[in-house]
Amino acid sequence: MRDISIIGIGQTPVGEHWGRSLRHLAYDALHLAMKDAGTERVDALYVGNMLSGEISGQAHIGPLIADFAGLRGIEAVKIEAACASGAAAFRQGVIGVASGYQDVVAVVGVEKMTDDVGSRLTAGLASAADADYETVHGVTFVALNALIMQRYMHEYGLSKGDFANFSVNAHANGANNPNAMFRRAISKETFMRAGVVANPVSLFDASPMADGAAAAIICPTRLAREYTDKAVHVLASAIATDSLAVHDRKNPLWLQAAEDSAHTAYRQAKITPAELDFFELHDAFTIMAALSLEAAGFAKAGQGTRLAVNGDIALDGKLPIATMGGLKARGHPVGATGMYQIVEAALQLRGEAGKNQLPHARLGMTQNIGGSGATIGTHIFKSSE
Amino acid sequence: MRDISIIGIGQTPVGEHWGRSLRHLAYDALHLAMKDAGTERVDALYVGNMLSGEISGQAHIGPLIADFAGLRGIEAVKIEAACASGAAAFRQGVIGVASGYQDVVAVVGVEKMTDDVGSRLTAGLASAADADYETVHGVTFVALNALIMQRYMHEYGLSKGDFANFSVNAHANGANNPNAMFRRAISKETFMRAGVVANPVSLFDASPMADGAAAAIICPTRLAREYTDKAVHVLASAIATDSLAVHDRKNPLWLQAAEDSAHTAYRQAKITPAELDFFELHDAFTIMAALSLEAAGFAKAGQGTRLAVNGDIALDGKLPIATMGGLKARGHPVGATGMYQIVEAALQLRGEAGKNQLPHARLGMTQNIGGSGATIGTHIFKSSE
Amino acid sequence: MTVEIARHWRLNSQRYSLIGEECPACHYKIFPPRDVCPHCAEEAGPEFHFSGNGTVFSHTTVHTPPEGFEAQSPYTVALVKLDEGPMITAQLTDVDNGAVEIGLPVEMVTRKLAEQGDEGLILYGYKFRPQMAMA
Amino acid sequence: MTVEIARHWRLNSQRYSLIGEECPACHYKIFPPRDVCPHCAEEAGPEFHFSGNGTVFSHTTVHTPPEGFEAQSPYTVALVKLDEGPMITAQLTDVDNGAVEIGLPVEMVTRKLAEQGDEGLILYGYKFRPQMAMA
Ligand SMILES: [Zn+2]
Ligand SMILES: [Zn+2]
Repeated sequence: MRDISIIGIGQTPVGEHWGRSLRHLAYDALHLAMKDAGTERVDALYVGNMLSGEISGQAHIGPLIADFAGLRGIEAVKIEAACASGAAAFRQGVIGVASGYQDVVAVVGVEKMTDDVGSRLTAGLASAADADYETVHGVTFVALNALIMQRYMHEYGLSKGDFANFSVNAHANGANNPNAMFRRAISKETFMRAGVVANPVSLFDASPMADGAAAAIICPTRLAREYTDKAVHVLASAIATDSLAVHDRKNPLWLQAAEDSAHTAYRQAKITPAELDFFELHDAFTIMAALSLEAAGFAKAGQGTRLAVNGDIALDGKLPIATMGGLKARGHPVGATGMYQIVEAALQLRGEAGKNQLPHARLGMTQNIGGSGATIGTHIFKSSE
Repeated sequence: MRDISIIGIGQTPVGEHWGRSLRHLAYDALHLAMKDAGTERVDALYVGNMLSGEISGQAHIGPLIADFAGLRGIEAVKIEAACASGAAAFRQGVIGVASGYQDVVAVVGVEKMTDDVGSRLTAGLASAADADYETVHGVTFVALNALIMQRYMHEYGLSKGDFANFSVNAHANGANNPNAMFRRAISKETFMRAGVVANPVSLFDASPMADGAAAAIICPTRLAREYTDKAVHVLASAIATDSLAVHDRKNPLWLQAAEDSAHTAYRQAKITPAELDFFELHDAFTIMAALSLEAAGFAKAGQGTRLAVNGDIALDGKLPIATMGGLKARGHPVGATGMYQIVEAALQLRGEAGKNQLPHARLGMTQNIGGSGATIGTHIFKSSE
Repeated sequence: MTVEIARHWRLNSQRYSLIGEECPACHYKIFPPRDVCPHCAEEAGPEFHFSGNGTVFSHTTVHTPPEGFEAQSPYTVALVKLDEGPMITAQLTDVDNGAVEIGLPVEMVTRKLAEQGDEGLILYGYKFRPQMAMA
Repeated sequence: MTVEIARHWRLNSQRYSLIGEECPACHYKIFPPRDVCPHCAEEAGPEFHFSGNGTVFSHTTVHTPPEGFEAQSPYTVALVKLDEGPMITAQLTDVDNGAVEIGLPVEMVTRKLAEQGDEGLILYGYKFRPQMAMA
């Protein structure tokens, strides 16, 4: 199997881009990534996206985006895995280069959320869950996370405040990210005062949905030097799944697909979790941050929030997370989120994370969760030095 | 790059499966394919599907189908490329095995069409075209093909009857396929009398939409012998794209992505078109059959219908097409169609095509078209002997 | 119209009376019905009728409903652990949203689930209410 | 409601007056506007206003319309080759469906395109009609 490196990255600010359609946003990110890599051609394009059909009435966006980006004719396809579409598309890009069929590959995650009304968007997001046995009962994406969080707090005797630092940390980091949707730090008091969305999930437990696109160009490591001297190496790429419905899981409070994909990734990268310098996890909700930390091996079951409470997750902590704001502050453009995580990890490993630059960033991990945990993609990256 | 073979195939009859949902249909095909391969485990699942979100309110069907088929936890993802989703999913499966990340891979194409009303289905299908510049003008999937056919007939001085044999041949072959939707031969007179759907497209120019699922299990050729003595070898796998909108094409009467993917495939397989024993092409409309034959190198521009008129496309002709009924008679379950073509090619190469068995079937090609030609996937297969 | 209803019609037996399966191999009780037992991956077995009794494993209240559920909002949804084993997702009914607690014994009833689409399709199916104290 | 309209509002200048671009490198006239010239892959250039005149490259009549177009059915759609070069897809109007022929000179007019969704959103934009014989 060929070693693979990231040679270019690009992203649009996350937010409400009223004047830019899906194809424009994807182009913006791709254009920046290709310029960053110094290439005008790629062999293939993988597009991560969840809702283009439901929200914009537009399927078949592989060729649409390829053509719009000046790449008419190349192999191009859409990958969908709900909120994990970004990581799933990157994974296919990695496989494509590893196979030898493709050398230089572009991956873009894009989501255009503001093209439809709220209740239809809520219904679209809920289509990540089981339509016949979850969605039909009026369960929303928020509600599924609330059901998990409610039981988790009950089981482990936790209170609202135990989750505060996930949110406070994300907003502190987002304040310094020019591409973040929310760029203002919040206090623990603000977190505690926030209105309830679906008990026990309050406004500051949940991440905001918005438009966005992020892209990366990858190629075999032995070719990377021709393009850049700041290549980021892909040490591991893994996806695992679980039952779609939360009620079907062996243990609804454990992200089995996170454990499985993380352990596969550790094995591929030949590292232990303790060696990681930072972890871009999927804090769509604070409960997901806690469960990710546990499943990836950083805390025992029920103890994920302790890393937040004791400050381990801060930029100067033992395991910084959400270093550019995470889903909570950078924003969560569903099918693009996984690619934002990867672009942000690359920024840290290239030493280009600005005010949020970690002093020691050599090994970083990203983890992207689809739905409430049915698809989870984990990638590990290493800096050039 | 590793050589790859098909070790198992399965399909459900194409039709209106009122009692079976999307997950059931996918299971039916997968179950048959895994039994045929004699395996209970696979490393990954690729699902080709276009409209699950729009029609059934169900995104995220990779893990849903994996779990429902008894494969909970494996890597599983959905691939979407409109009507070419089947070939696109197979292509990702081939890349997955070629990469070395995966050994035994399942690919299933599935579409559940009868879960929504007609006008919404028509709108869903139209989402394969450009939403902002085609669909918004009331253009349907049928209309796009009609626009191409109208100009084609004008340009090359053809009449309705020149296309008849595509339909007559498909229905004759479908009559002997137990999985075909239409199992009755038609005469040229029936074709000529059929009502117009969108001029010049009449009822027998167009293929019927319905529910269906077809699956294949693939693995490295060197492992294939452990599973079966009737492996079918994948000699070539290629996808190319074109502009999404027909009006943006350099020549709206030429399938550039068919030419590009076919030529890449010939190069990979190291064969010339003349060596092919049969060609499972994408006769969603008779005009698409003509354009495919031209772009794949079997006829000059404007002369594709001659192969139909002179009988070359019949089972005993020089280049049999639609040997099990094609999209016209077997039916066109959009995202599943590409996998039906591949399963049918495998049946011919295994000598299991029943009454439609070609006496000499050693090399076969499949070609799957997304939308009106924006994504086209071409695969070439070889029998074991 | 008939066409759209098929998607729901096919689930009527499950939705109206909690009919699942019992795995012939491992005797795990399965709901919703599947073709393959999620426990032991054997082909799933004969019908099994659930009692409809269970307890609340978790719950929350939805204030921002998806399309089709606007009329009922706010409503409480729960993960209900059925007495026979499996867990299912459903709405709670005949109970004050604030009075629901983890561990609450509940029983199945049939209610209107949603009104969907321009055609005004109305869906019925299982919800759960607090178990009546039997005399 | 405002939200849904954004998808169409952003296309107003193209839909109401056929505003595209001219590529600064190869001078190809581009419609609809793009970020990159489809001809030479250079970044696309300044605005270009099309005359709205063209000829019918191909046409067909839709009898089975998608959601939102039921009221207009049957209607004729065409590929129109604009005088300045590019081809576009549009409906024909003010003409008998049966009277349309390839090569017919047409000119752009603004008409209602569709009524969409429960909110009754009405879309306007370009259609084409036979060119009036000028005196
Ligand atoms: Zn069992
Ligand atoms: Zn140009």
